[in-house]
Amino acid sequence: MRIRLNGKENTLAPGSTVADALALLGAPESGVAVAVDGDVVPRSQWHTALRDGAVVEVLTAVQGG
Amino acid sequence: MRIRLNGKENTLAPGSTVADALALLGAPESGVAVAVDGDVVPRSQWHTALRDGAVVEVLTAVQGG
Amino acid sequence: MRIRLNGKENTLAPGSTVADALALLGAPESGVAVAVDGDVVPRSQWHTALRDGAVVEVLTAVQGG
Amino acid sequence: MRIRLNGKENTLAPGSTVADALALLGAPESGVAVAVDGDVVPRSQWHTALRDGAVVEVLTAVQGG
Amino acid sequence: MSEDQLVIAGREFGSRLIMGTGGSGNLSVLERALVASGTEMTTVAMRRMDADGGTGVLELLRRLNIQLLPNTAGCRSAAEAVLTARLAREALGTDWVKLEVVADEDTLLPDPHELLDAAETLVAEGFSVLPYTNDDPVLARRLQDAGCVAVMPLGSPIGTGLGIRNPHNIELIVARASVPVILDAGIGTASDAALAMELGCDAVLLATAVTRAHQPERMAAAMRAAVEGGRLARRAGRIPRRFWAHASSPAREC
Amino acid sequence: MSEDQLVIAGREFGSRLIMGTGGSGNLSVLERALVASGTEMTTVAMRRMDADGGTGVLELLRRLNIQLLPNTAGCRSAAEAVLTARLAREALGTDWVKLEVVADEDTLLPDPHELLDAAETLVAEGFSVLPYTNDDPVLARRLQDAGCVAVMPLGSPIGTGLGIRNPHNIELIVARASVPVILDAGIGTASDAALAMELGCDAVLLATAVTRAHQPERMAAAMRAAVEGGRLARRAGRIPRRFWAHASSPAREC
Amino acid sequence: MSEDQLVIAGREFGSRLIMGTGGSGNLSVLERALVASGTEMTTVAMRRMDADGGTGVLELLRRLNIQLLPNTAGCRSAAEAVLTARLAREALGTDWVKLEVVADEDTLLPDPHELLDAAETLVAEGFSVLPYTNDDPVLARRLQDAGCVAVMPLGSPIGTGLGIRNPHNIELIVARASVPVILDAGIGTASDAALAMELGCDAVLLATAVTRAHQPERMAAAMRAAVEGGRLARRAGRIPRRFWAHASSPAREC
Amino acid sequence: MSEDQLVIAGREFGSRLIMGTGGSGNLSVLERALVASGTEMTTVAMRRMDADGGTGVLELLRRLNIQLLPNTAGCRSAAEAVLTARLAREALGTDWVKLEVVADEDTLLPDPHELLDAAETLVAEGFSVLPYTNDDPVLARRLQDAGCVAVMPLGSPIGTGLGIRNPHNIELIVARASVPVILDAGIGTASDAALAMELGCDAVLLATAVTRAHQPERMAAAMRAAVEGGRLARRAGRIPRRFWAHASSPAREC
Repeated sequence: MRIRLNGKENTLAPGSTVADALALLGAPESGVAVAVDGDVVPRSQWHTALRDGAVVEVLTAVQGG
Repeated sequence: MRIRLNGKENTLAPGSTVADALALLGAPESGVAVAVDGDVVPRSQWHTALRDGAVVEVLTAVQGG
Repeated sequence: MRIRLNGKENTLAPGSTVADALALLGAPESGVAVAVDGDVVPRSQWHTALRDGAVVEVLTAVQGG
Repeated sequence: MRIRLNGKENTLAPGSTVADALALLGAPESGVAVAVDGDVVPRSQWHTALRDGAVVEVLTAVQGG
Repeated sequence: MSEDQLVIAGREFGSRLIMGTGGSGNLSVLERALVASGTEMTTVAMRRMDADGGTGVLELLRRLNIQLLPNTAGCRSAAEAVLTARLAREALGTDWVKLEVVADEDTLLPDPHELLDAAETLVAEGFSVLPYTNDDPVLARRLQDAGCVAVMPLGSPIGTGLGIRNPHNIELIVARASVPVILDAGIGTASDAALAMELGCDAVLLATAVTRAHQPERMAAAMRAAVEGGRLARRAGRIPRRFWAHASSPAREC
Repeated sequence: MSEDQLVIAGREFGSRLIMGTGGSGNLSVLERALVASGTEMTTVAMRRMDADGGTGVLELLRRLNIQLLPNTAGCRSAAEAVLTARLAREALGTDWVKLEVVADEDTLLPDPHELLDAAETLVAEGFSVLPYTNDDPVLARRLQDAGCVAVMPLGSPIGTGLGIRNPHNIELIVARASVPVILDAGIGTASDAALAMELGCDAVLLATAVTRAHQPERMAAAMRAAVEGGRLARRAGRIPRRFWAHASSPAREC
Repeated sequence: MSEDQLVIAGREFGSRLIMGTGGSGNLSVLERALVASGTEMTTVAMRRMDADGGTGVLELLRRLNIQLLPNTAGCRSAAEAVLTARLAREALGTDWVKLEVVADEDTLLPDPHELLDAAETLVAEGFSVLPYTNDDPVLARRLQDAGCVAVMPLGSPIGTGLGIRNPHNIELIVARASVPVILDAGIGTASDAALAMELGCDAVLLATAVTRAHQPERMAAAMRAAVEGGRLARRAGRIPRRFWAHASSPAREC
Repeated sequence: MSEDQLVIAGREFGSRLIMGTGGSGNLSVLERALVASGTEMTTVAMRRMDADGGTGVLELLRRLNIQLLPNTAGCRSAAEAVLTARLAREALGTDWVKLEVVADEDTLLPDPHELLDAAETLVAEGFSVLPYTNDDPVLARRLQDAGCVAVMPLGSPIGTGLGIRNPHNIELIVARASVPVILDAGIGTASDAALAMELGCDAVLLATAVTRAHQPERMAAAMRAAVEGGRLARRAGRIPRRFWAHASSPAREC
């Protein structure tokens, strides 16, 4: 299936989860958060499957004023 | 009947109109406007009767910055 | 004889006067003043002869703040 | 003899010295300076006799900006 | 300066000083001050008619042929301000309004939310809205986008006489304005008014700086001259600021 | 305001703006600016006559009937300034002089010692001395005590356009002045000129703020209006400054 | 000054300087600056994780044991800001947020309506909201009333280094504040930071004034000292301003 | 900051804050303030010894090991100041002197002529002269050329607390100084002291801003921190001022 991950198209195996998307980015254990289709997905829900065409944003902290 | 006219209680003959209330204040022909129960009553409607207990505000222009 | 007139060397006939120096510059009748060797020479004295080597400054008014 | 010491008239024995005047004020050994008739008298000259009518100023340091 | 008219909502004004009527204790003093100011438009407030029949300020302004700009002074909510504007239109036959919605009595500063809300409502009802606003360039822009015919940022709070506390904000407002910018409130003296115009404002609105001055008529003349001077200076293009001196007379040879 | 004449050395002036001639590249532009400024007196510098015969500025000023105020611009010592003043008197038939003795070219600031020295000499010779000075209240007082007919403190260094850098000093000078105080140098724009008058100065002297503006004639009109406005404001008595707001409309009852 | 702790939302801070991490091109330079500043809390922004895996700033801040204050920089609407705050809480495990909702890129000034809207939502969700606001005393009060744990008015727009353009507004905000007032944005140099504290602010937040200075570490130390100095001066009670001089040495008798 | 010593007449100072002893009513309060200020040199005045035997200030300063800088406060002529300096040297065994020659009691401003005259005499007699001067860049240069070991321009008149009225003049003095520039007089609060250092002054001298503050010891600490902060900021190199905003966080992608 296809998702949009941080603005880029990606193909994942059917049934892939939020965690799989994070793995694709090599996201660390901590310091990141995920929004799927505009809603925050808490860490406790990262095992949930993504829908085909999901828009996934993975954010972390960077320098900022 | 009784109305509240510019904050003061007044007694008018039953069936009195906006114009009667204005007369009570000795309001001039021009330069004034009337609100009854919070809505503007255009000059063309001054002949309409007031309900008992109506709140009538008659405003005019004064010095102001 | 030689004089220094507004910073330039000039040769005049012996016995030349302040007025002669002014003529050399084509100075107008009015609006000018003369200093010879650092002292003002009033108009009434313009007929006096210059010494050889005299330093003559002829000034006028120009735009200035 | 009489001297004017820091603005006040004082009587001293004839032949009194600057040091005597200082003693009169109970001036300390250090931190003071003396002017007699408007001139500084260095410590080394405090043994010199005062003239009758001398004006003696004894100054010290005080708080100041 | 017929070539330098101020145009608000399609109406031309020869004078860039708008003097309000507030703060004057005496109509004849007010009349002389208004005349001396050269103002072509002035503010009035809407208040309850007294049984004794009002203040006579309307008669005065009609006689002087000065356009009325009713305000909504004292209103604390959009609803109050909208009703007051409607009453003013009914009473005075003008759809121009100086929109004021203040947040509290201590500062008399506008409530940004209520002000914008009222502006949108009144614009939709066909009013020509001139909002009294703070000096926030964002709010000024929102008001402009809402269809206000001018924006009227303060120099400092009403009646403080502190002049223009933040020239940078006024410059930011002017830099992005598509409607006339009228400096309203805070003017204390003539140089404040001149500065407002030099910063690029199109006009100055003031009242108590004149009406509460020791000599109102003279101060009105002062403000008139200062606004003209500031406007001319803005148009004339000032010299640059320099750190070191720069002579105005030619060098001396001797 | 015929009742508000400026009087210097017994001579009356209707205009409190003194515009100098320095900095203008073009006599016809200068003429229009001088006329627009309304000035009744103007400065000129004394320089060597060229063989080609001068600048024509004298003819212009005679035609405009503007009083001459020769300056000693560029002089670096009392001796130079005194000689220049004497030559000016001889050439122009006036014993009025704007006394300038500058210390260096970078700041064109006056040399206090040489300035006071030259002032004393020229006063003794019967000149009416108008010294260009810094904003030191002590030097201003010394010049006044020396018999100068006015004192002319700077707002900021010549040609910088930085306006009045130290209003407190100008107020101190005004507070103790027994002769007219003329703000000279540093004016950049109209509000600077208005402020000078509000601080209590009796007049403003400027040149390049007008002559080097993009539009000299218009800036001259701006300065004229600003000086009038500032003077009127000073006389009218401004409102006090307040920390909290103060309403200009009556309280709202409903 | 253990007796002069800053308390925000019940948390105590020994340092009244909050230094952000923005604008530094180099983590080791940033580290030295943060240490020199003495800050106990710092801002971070939330951005998309790169495949290469982030910036390392989190590791640095954990090592320095500095509390994180995630911001919502770049958000243009309440919705964006609220989502960003939720993601920050999820990612960083803090419910503190520096709330920014800007209206445009030219001024980076807050949008008053969106800002207040977002503040209300986040407070309702249990966030400790520290809003970056303009210097409007009314908006500051609305944010305080909405339950923000501090208000953070600007001195001047972000990154301008113009200091505190309107001290009067800051004083008005302080006079009516029931939560800490943190001067945020516009600080250019040390005296700006000292002035903020003298006006009554409880703390100063800055970033690029340090990170973009020629020597960030030294400027961080400068800001730390200035904030301490300004705070001490506010508490110590300054001498009154006088028009005339007042001697500091006793009168001389001779 | 051992790498940033202040050097006056070959003597090194670790502190750039010079706190005078004037204005304190109480020696123990003065002692705490002097200690808190970190000053390494302080001013004293010379006055007639009372029969009761002096003020004890000398014992205090010896105990604190603070260098004495006797002043000539109250002197109105070069002659008075020179005699006072000689007496101070005799009494205190130092050839350093803070030279003050004031023109009048209302402003306590220096008399330029008498000041320069006294400076020349005392330099010739081997004194290390630190003159209290006005902010005239020309006089500052003359004093420097006369051999003074520092120049000490005022920010505003003694005891006014008006801060630095004319930063432009201080910048001009600094730009041309070959000896240390010490801002003396007028400081009211910490930000004034920080600004002095940012303008390029080498040190700050103050007395009553601390001694007459409500809490002298705390204000002394404030001034110490502010002087350090201002100095560090000057050396660190501030960010430029901008008209438009400049973001401190990276652009937001989503």
